[in-house]
Amino acid sequence: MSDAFQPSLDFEAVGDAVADGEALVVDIDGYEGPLHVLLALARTQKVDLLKLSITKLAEQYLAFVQEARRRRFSLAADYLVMASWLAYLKSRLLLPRPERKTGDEPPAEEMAAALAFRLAKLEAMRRAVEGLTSRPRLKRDVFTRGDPEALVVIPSTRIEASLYELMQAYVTQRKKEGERRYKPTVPVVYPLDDARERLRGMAPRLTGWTTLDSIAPPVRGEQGPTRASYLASTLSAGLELVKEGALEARQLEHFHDLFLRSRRGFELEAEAEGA
Amino acid sequence: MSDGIEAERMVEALLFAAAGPMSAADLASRLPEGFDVGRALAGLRARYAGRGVELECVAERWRFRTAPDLGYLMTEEREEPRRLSKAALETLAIIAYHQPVTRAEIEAVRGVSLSRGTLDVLLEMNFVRLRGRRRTPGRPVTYGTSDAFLEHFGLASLADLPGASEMKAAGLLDLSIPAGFEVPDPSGRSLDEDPLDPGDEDAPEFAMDFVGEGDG
Amino acid sequence: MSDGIEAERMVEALLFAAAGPMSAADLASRLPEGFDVGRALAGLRARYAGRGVELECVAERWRFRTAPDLGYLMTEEREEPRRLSKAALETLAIIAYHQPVTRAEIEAVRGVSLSRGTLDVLLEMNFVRLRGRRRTPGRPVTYGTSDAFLEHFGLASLADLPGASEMKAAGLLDLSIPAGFEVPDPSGRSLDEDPLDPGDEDAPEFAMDFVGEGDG
Repeated sequence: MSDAFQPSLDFEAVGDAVADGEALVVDIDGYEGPLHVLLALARTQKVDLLKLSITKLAEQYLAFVQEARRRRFSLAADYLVMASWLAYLKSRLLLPRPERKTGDEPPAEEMAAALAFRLAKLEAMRRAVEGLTSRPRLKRDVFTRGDPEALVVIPSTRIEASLYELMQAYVTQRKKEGERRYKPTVPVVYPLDDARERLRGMAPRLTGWTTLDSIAPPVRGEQGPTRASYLASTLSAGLELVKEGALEARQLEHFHDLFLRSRRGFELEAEAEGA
Repeated sequence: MSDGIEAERMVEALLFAAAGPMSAADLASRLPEGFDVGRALAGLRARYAGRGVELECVAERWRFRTAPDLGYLMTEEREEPRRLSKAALETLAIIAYHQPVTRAEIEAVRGVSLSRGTLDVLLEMNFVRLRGRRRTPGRPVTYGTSDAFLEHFGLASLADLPGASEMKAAGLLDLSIPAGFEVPDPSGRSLDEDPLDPGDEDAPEFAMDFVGEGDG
Repeated sequence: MSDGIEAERMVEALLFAAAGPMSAADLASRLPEGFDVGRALAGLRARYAGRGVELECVAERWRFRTAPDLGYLMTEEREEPRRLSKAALETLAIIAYHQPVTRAEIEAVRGVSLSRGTLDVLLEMNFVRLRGRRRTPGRPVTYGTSDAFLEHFGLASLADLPGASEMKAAGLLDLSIPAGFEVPDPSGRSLDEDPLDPGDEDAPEFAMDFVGEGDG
């Protein structure tokens, strides 16, 4: 650390200020510290910071401090330290070149260059801040997926059930329901009484073996009894008449046609034979 | 850049950053005026079709979703999913197709009384909700499905529930089905339904309905 | 479908679904063997360029994010970022460009001592982390930036800090010149840095460094 520039002096001064309980952050009209003030002043020279006229800068700074003191009661110590150091540097810069060596002190030009470099560094960081803050920032300018799935791809509340399973569940039940509730429309039957009546009337005419199919009445229209019903009732009535002795029935083989004929016919036949 | 492309970009960004699915109206309200949300959605859907991420519409709201066939890549975080019991699935199916439907009607279709917990599970999972009250003696509560149900099954609306023809196509229905078999259209609101009474959702007698002794 | 397209689809799905950025290695470990993650990422980046959602590399990991020019639409998602004071921003910049850097070095660049709270805020926001200790008398703690910093500002790596290369070329990041000024080297790990001692992060004397009376 350069004895001449002694930047640590600033910090010691600040440290003293803290110890004395004085305001820590010196923020005069928006400046955070003497270096920031110097940077702002240097910019007014509108040259590369490394080609800065430190003499001019020193004058600008001293004027600034004077103005600040005029308007305020006090300036933080480091502003004043900087002011005195700049006054000293300026005087050295203005002295004729072959100056006497003062201990380890570097030449004034070197000290000036060091200051310019410090300002350039701070300026670089200010540009860095601008560079960073002008970038699109997360959750302000750019946004990541609002509803990421990775950790919630399938949360524990997730139910495994597919639409197919749902359809299946529905159909199974509806089928069951259909079976359960199936009420066949009561078929219109050929009443047994009607069959008996009809057969009794027909019996005398059944002189030869006649098939049940041809005896049963034919199906009439959709609404009436089914063929099966006609057959069943006619058979049933026929069997009754057989029991009464009015008809006789025969079937040559299982599942073959059933034949009926009038018993009277047989009797008549027999009588005729006997006569 | 054309307005169409720009609208697509905006909708894409909004859907991507959104915390949940967004309806076309939600999107329109966030877009500057004069952009056609519907066209942008259609454009995006086409653009993402077949990609690793797809645009899907569920319950009339839109979201990006990883392609279903890539789900296995995300398996590391997958927790064992719960399976619905047969009774729950069947009850859910009846509610879905017959909504609004009362408890008694569900039982009539199933032929058994609802066991304790079946409806609770469905309500808790937020697949089923109370819809209203039937305008019949006793004003029984009617049940229907929720948006979460649609979202889970990937349906845009109730009208998208597979009907009899899809069931036949899936081999679920065959010729043995009685002639009168009809799959109701659940998307229309029933005329004989009243809205829920205030407090219905947490009324004690309602809770009793699920947890009471009488529950078979 | 070709392997290239399929790899893109898979990487796309994983990055869309992920809650945070994923490194190429993370991605590769999730993909079936034999897929080229690097090519898939390059392909996706090109495919999404100029769209409403773009692929970007932050902190050497990959993520999708909305296009910066559409930020104005994200009124609902936007989180008003914690406002950093000018001092905090400058401190952050110094740490970012000079890391690893000690507190004294930060103060030397700014010409003022760090006011209480400046570093705390950056640490609390997880932009700044403790990196190690300088191998100099007193073994001061050194600071650096975290991945969260890179993610927040959308930087792929420290080498992408705006203007860093020019500043470095101009010697502005090299605090060792001239002799009178302490200048740390920003790039990479400093040779004279020790790793933090175990427990340094919560050691009481360290905490004192931030919250103690001596904080200037």
